Amino acid sequence: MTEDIQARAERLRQDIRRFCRDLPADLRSKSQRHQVLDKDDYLQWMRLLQAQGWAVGHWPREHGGLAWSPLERFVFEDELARHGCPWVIPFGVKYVGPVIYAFGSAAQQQRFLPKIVNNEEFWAQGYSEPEAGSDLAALRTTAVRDGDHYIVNGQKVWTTYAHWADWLFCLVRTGREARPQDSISFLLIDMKSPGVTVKEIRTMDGYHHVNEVWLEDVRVPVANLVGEEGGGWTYAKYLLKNERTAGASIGMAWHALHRLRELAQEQGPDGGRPIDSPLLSNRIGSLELRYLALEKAAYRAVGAMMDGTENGGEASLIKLRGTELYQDIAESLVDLLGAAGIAYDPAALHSAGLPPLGPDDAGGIIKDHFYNRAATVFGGSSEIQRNIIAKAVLGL
Amino acid sequence: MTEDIQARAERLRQDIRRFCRDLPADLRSKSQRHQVLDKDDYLQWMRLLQAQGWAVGHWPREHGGLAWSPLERFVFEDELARHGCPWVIPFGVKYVGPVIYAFGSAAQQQRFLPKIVNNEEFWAQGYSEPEAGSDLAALRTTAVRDGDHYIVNGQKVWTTYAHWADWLFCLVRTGREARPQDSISFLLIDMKSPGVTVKEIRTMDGYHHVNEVWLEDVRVPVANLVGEEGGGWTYAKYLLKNERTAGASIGMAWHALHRLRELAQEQGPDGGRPIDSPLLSNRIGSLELRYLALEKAAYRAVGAMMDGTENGGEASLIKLRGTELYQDIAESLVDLLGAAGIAYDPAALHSAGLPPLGPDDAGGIIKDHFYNRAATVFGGSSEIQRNIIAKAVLGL
Amino acid sequence: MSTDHDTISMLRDAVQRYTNDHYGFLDRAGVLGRAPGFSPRAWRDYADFGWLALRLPEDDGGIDADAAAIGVLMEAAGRRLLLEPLLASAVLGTGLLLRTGSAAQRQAWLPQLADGSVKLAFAHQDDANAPCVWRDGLLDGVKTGVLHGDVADRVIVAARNPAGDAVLCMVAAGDLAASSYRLVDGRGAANLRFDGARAEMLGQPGQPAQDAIALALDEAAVALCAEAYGVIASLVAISGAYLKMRKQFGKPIGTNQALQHRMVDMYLLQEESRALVNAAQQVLALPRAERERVVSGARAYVGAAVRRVANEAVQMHGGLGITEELDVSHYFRRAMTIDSLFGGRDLHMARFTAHSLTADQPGEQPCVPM
Amino acid sequence: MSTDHDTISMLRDAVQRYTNDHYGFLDRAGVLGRAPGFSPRAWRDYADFGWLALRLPEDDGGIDADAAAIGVLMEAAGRRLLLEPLLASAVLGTGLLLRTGSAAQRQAWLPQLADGSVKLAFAHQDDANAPCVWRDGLLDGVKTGVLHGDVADRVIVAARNPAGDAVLCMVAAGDLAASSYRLVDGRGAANLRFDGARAEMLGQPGQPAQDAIALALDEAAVALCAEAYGVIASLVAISGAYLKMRKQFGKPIGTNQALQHRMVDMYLLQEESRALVNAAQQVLALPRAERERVVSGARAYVGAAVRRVANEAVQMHGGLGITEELDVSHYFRRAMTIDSLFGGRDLHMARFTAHSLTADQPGEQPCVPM
Repeated sequence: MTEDIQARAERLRQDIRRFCRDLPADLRSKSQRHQVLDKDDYLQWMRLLQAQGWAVGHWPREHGGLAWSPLERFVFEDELARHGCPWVIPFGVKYVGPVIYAFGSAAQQQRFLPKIVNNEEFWAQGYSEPEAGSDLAALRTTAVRDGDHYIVNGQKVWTTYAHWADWLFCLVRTGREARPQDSISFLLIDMKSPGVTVKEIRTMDGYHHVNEVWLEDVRVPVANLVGEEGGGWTYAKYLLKNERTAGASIGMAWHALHRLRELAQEQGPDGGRPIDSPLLSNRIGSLELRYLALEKAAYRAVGAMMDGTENGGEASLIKLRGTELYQDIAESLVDLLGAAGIAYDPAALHSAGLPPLGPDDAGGIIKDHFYNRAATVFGGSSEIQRNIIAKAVLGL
Repeated sequence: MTEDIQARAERLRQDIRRFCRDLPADLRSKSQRHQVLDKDDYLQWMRLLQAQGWAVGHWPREHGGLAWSPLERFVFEDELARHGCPWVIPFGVKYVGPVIYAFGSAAQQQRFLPKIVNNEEFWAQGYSEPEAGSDLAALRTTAVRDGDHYIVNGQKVWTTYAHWADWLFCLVRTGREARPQDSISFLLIDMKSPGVTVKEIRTMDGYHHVNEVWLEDVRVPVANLVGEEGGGWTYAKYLLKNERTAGASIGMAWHALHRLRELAQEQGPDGGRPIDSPLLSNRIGSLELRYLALEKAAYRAVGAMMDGTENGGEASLIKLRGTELYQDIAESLVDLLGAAGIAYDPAALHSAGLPPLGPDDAGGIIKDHFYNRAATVFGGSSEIQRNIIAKAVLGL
Repeated sequence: MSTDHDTISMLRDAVQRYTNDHYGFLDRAGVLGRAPGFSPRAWRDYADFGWLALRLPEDDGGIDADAAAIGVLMEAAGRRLLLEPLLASAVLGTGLLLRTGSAAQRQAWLPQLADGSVKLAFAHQDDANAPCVWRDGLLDGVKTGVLHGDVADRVIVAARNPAGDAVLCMVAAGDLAASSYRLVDGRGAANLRFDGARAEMLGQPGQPAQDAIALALDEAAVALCAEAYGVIASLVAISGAYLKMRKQFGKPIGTNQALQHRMVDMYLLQEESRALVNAAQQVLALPRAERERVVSGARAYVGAAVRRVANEAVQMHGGLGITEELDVSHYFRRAMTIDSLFGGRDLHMARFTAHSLTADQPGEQPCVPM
Repeated sequence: MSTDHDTISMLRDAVQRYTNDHYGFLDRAGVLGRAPGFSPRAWRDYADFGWLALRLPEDDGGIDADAAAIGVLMEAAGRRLLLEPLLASAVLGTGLLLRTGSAAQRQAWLPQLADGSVKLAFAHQDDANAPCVWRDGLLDGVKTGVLHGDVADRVIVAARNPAGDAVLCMVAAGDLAASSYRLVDGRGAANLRFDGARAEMLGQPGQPAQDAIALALDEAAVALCAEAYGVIASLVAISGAYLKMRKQFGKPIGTNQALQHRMVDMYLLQEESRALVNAAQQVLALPRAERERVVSGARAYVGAAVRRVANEAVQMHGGLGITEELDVSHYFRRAMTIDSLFGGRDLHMARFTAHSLTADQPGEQPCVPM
């Protein structure tokens, strides 16, 4: 890794810090308290990033990006998350955009990329199905050719923010090849098409993040097929590779650890501070040490990606350690809240009201604790990540 | 469980306590310091137990036992181990004896049982082979009929105290049935037979506990076949069932925990006591809590055995938790010894000399830490125990 | 006095039958989150079956139930995630009234507790800025996090008199200001404010009240252990069934050895928890030091176990595990409240650690601990 | 000044080639447990290759090696379980002499350190009953657990002068009484008694000596981390190969998913350890507080990791794992000494915990930490 690349990444980090200091007050307050953000909040947020050019900073310049190195991309995600910023919704800028500029037709690139760059269209991801979670190759949604259209039938599940989406990128089965992977294709589906139904799945934090998407005789123009019929598996793998750096999980862990220590240092009504308990102090220290190990390993992994010395396990390592650490920090935060850690008012999180007990962000902390149990499942479960390392790296 | 049985078990425990107070000084001192015992020490120990009738207390009265309930048997093993007593060598009294009185011929019972009861013959167990560890059914040692004899060829491994043994009970293959289990037979082999070679395996504590036993054209009288040809698998399973209660692992854990707390309460040269460190205190407390959970669960398991409400997982539960807890206590003890926990003099353990650093039992503590790493392997590894519960209890 | 085996067995059958038939996950979903946050019909049924009177002496229509009998009810509360104020009213409130109430107070309230027409709650957690002080029959101060304080008809409050002695007193719901909310598991709770509220004293101030409070909190801990065991047993059963049913890569996910071994670890925690629950139930009548060691040990171990089992169960169910629609997420949330209510796990671990199990010589240890 | 990449790369190749060819497990077995407890031939070879002079300035025939270069040697010590006094003499002793010795002392000893004719040890652990006191060139007291104190030609001793200031001094082996023994990993150690032993002072008493000692102990911690990483990397490789080779129930045991996932956890620890070793090597020149946080963090994490990996490796090898004949048990014992020498894990964990990682606002954190 050259010093030049490092210097650029450092400059980016400084820029992000300034940017975070200057966030609009309402967005800042909501995200600091882990309130629930609605679609307008997210659109505002994505437009702020876009104004800096950052939302697609990792894209090539010819498509409007800044041609970031993996290191800059990592720093970008890490630093935003450290400040407790909202999620950088990835479906357009991180997932489907790169697939379109890498494999889409010129017409598709012209039609879709500018609206992703400018946040004019909201995307969702149609991958998982009820019977095809970790084994995507088992997916059953079919797309049958009928003249200039495909007729799509099937059901997707865990579709984040499908209820806000204008478009769905979707893996479908277009044939019956011997290897199930070989008959998967990558389709772009207009969510306003007749036959598309979005059904809410409420999660245990009491909110509506994810959905079922039912596709019943949905007519999709053949022009919305990305690349070749049967090429979907290749594009999906490209997408996953592109998803890799996952700096956000590290930044999120830092943010939560910071809050944990802050809360532990607050004086209680009896004058004592929780941190003065050697056991709690050791618990926090142990989490901080896991953080340190993760951070150092993650930068090594990014370095390997840039040097081309990857062994294929880097992304899994970061995801495993990052998500498991974050969950443990979240559990510690809830425990530290004591009675306030089991008092929950979802409505207050929507209306920016106060939680029934504890500090202003108590409700947000509990919400994150709930929803982030999914972090070790979504995007390839911890079990799958371990299988990947066992096979790809250890040859077992 | 009736109150009568409980009362008998309580009386037995009191008797054992008196017995332990009155142990001969040399044996007491050696075992308190976890010195290495040689064959004469063990013979002396087994004879002391025999004088009480306890070594075969679990045998039926007609063969010289006391017809103990599972509870008494458990209490016997637990209480001896609590006092740090030597190992009750199980190969004769616990393993082969019951097989002989349950399945052996009258002649075999007359020939072998009295010498087991009176500790006149030392037994070893020929089960494991280099290619048949946890999967005994894969064993390769063959016994081919030749007139009134079997000709035995093969190799056994991990044979504890084979170098002291007069007799070996041995699983051998006597045919080629479709199910490999169906051609296994149970043979009694005189260790003085030509063709029997014992080869030492030194373990990482620096001692000689276990051996390889090579069997080359060993002639074994057919009269030494226990039960039927091909019945060995049944007898082996009976033996394992008979081996079940495993109270010793719980008593050993108690003994080590007691020593751990004692050491932690000793004043150091700077006047401080290790136990005053909240982290160490919590570490010990956590081990004590695991002990409490194990003890309560073990008594429930013994109760289930006596009520006939076993689910088949009880023995595995006790072995898993007991051995893993003991290993963690042993590691804590070594850690607590600090610099003395890595200073090791195996010769001193033989000669009853002092360890190079630390308290008198420092060397013994380190030795036990080493050798007890085998506790989660020998007698069915922890992995096998978890497989058993997964299958027998959880139906997975 | 211990409840006999047959009584417990019959109670267990009855509780299981009723909750299986009338407290399925969908029945419960219909109750959850709507006022009053529990099922008044189930509450009446519990009263009709005599479950709210379990602790009462036989003369008052009860069976003088011991902790094991109460545990049957609490285990069912964990297995089926019952929302009714069993712990707050039938266990804690009733127990405090029985142990500290005057004859007149017992006569006044026991029948109404037995028939379910009065529900109690126990307020023990002071707001540090407004500790509760009882003076001449009037109570001032604030209590936080009162389980079922939102629906209790009367609240038993741990307070101090002007001399600083501990007192127990009882306040009618109409005489206090309640700020109600839901716990993460959907049950109701409230912060309570007393502004010169009429409060009748229960029992004697000073050490007697302190002892009664300590015992009540230990009873709560033991009851929570039984409830936790119910949650664990349900999650082990549900997860085991899911591993057999759910297929991935062409075979049930339960054929994956890594998941099998983790299921085994959950099962081991279940078995240990059950044994510890039984042990803790048997020490409630012992002197405080002996009682606390086993109760706090059980509470610390079982509290950690139920959290761990809940984490694993959610993980094994994949995306489904975090949905509101599936029971697993509700058990997860119940595990959080169990591990936190009436004094969290750290407190009990510290109390257990302070009592050494192994300080004595072997010869001084109790004999067969069954 | 940091050693350049090519130099480190060449050193790594040379060390790997030599230890592969001349320090196999059987070669080592021939040395182990016999006097002098290490291989004098290997020691001469190290000297010939210049490895004992790595830390020396270029003018003295060295390469002024930084911690990363030293780490190459220490990692090999872990990978091949080298028995020679590399850490005691070539790293610690040489470092202390370089940093605190007078020109005359350096001139006297550096050539003999470089050619291997003098081996040093560092005695820092007082016997509390007989602390070491230096007075007018003579030393009294006892030091315990001195790594390679059995074979050192000279021992550098941390002592106090009569004013109570820290001092560093050097004693010849002939002027002290050594009681030698083996550590669990087979390396030699000794308790040392000084009875008015002639002892020449190194450097300045007081804060300078204290700083030199603290830095030396941090250097030892970092060197041990590199050694631990070598042990971990070897055990991961050995265990992975065994899982592929060993068959049970008709298939390699490495096809069992539970073992696969445990191997993955070992691998994760390996990767994190490597990253922490690198990080710790880069902070040795920083001010003490910053240095200690990362060094102690790395030492605590890697110490726990090497113990855990060793436990798992032994378990995965079944009965073989605890035999003297198999290398795995030797790695297990080395893991114990690594985790204990020069201040155990608890000490470092406490030191790390005392330095918060997250107390600052994000904007005050260092930037890209590479």
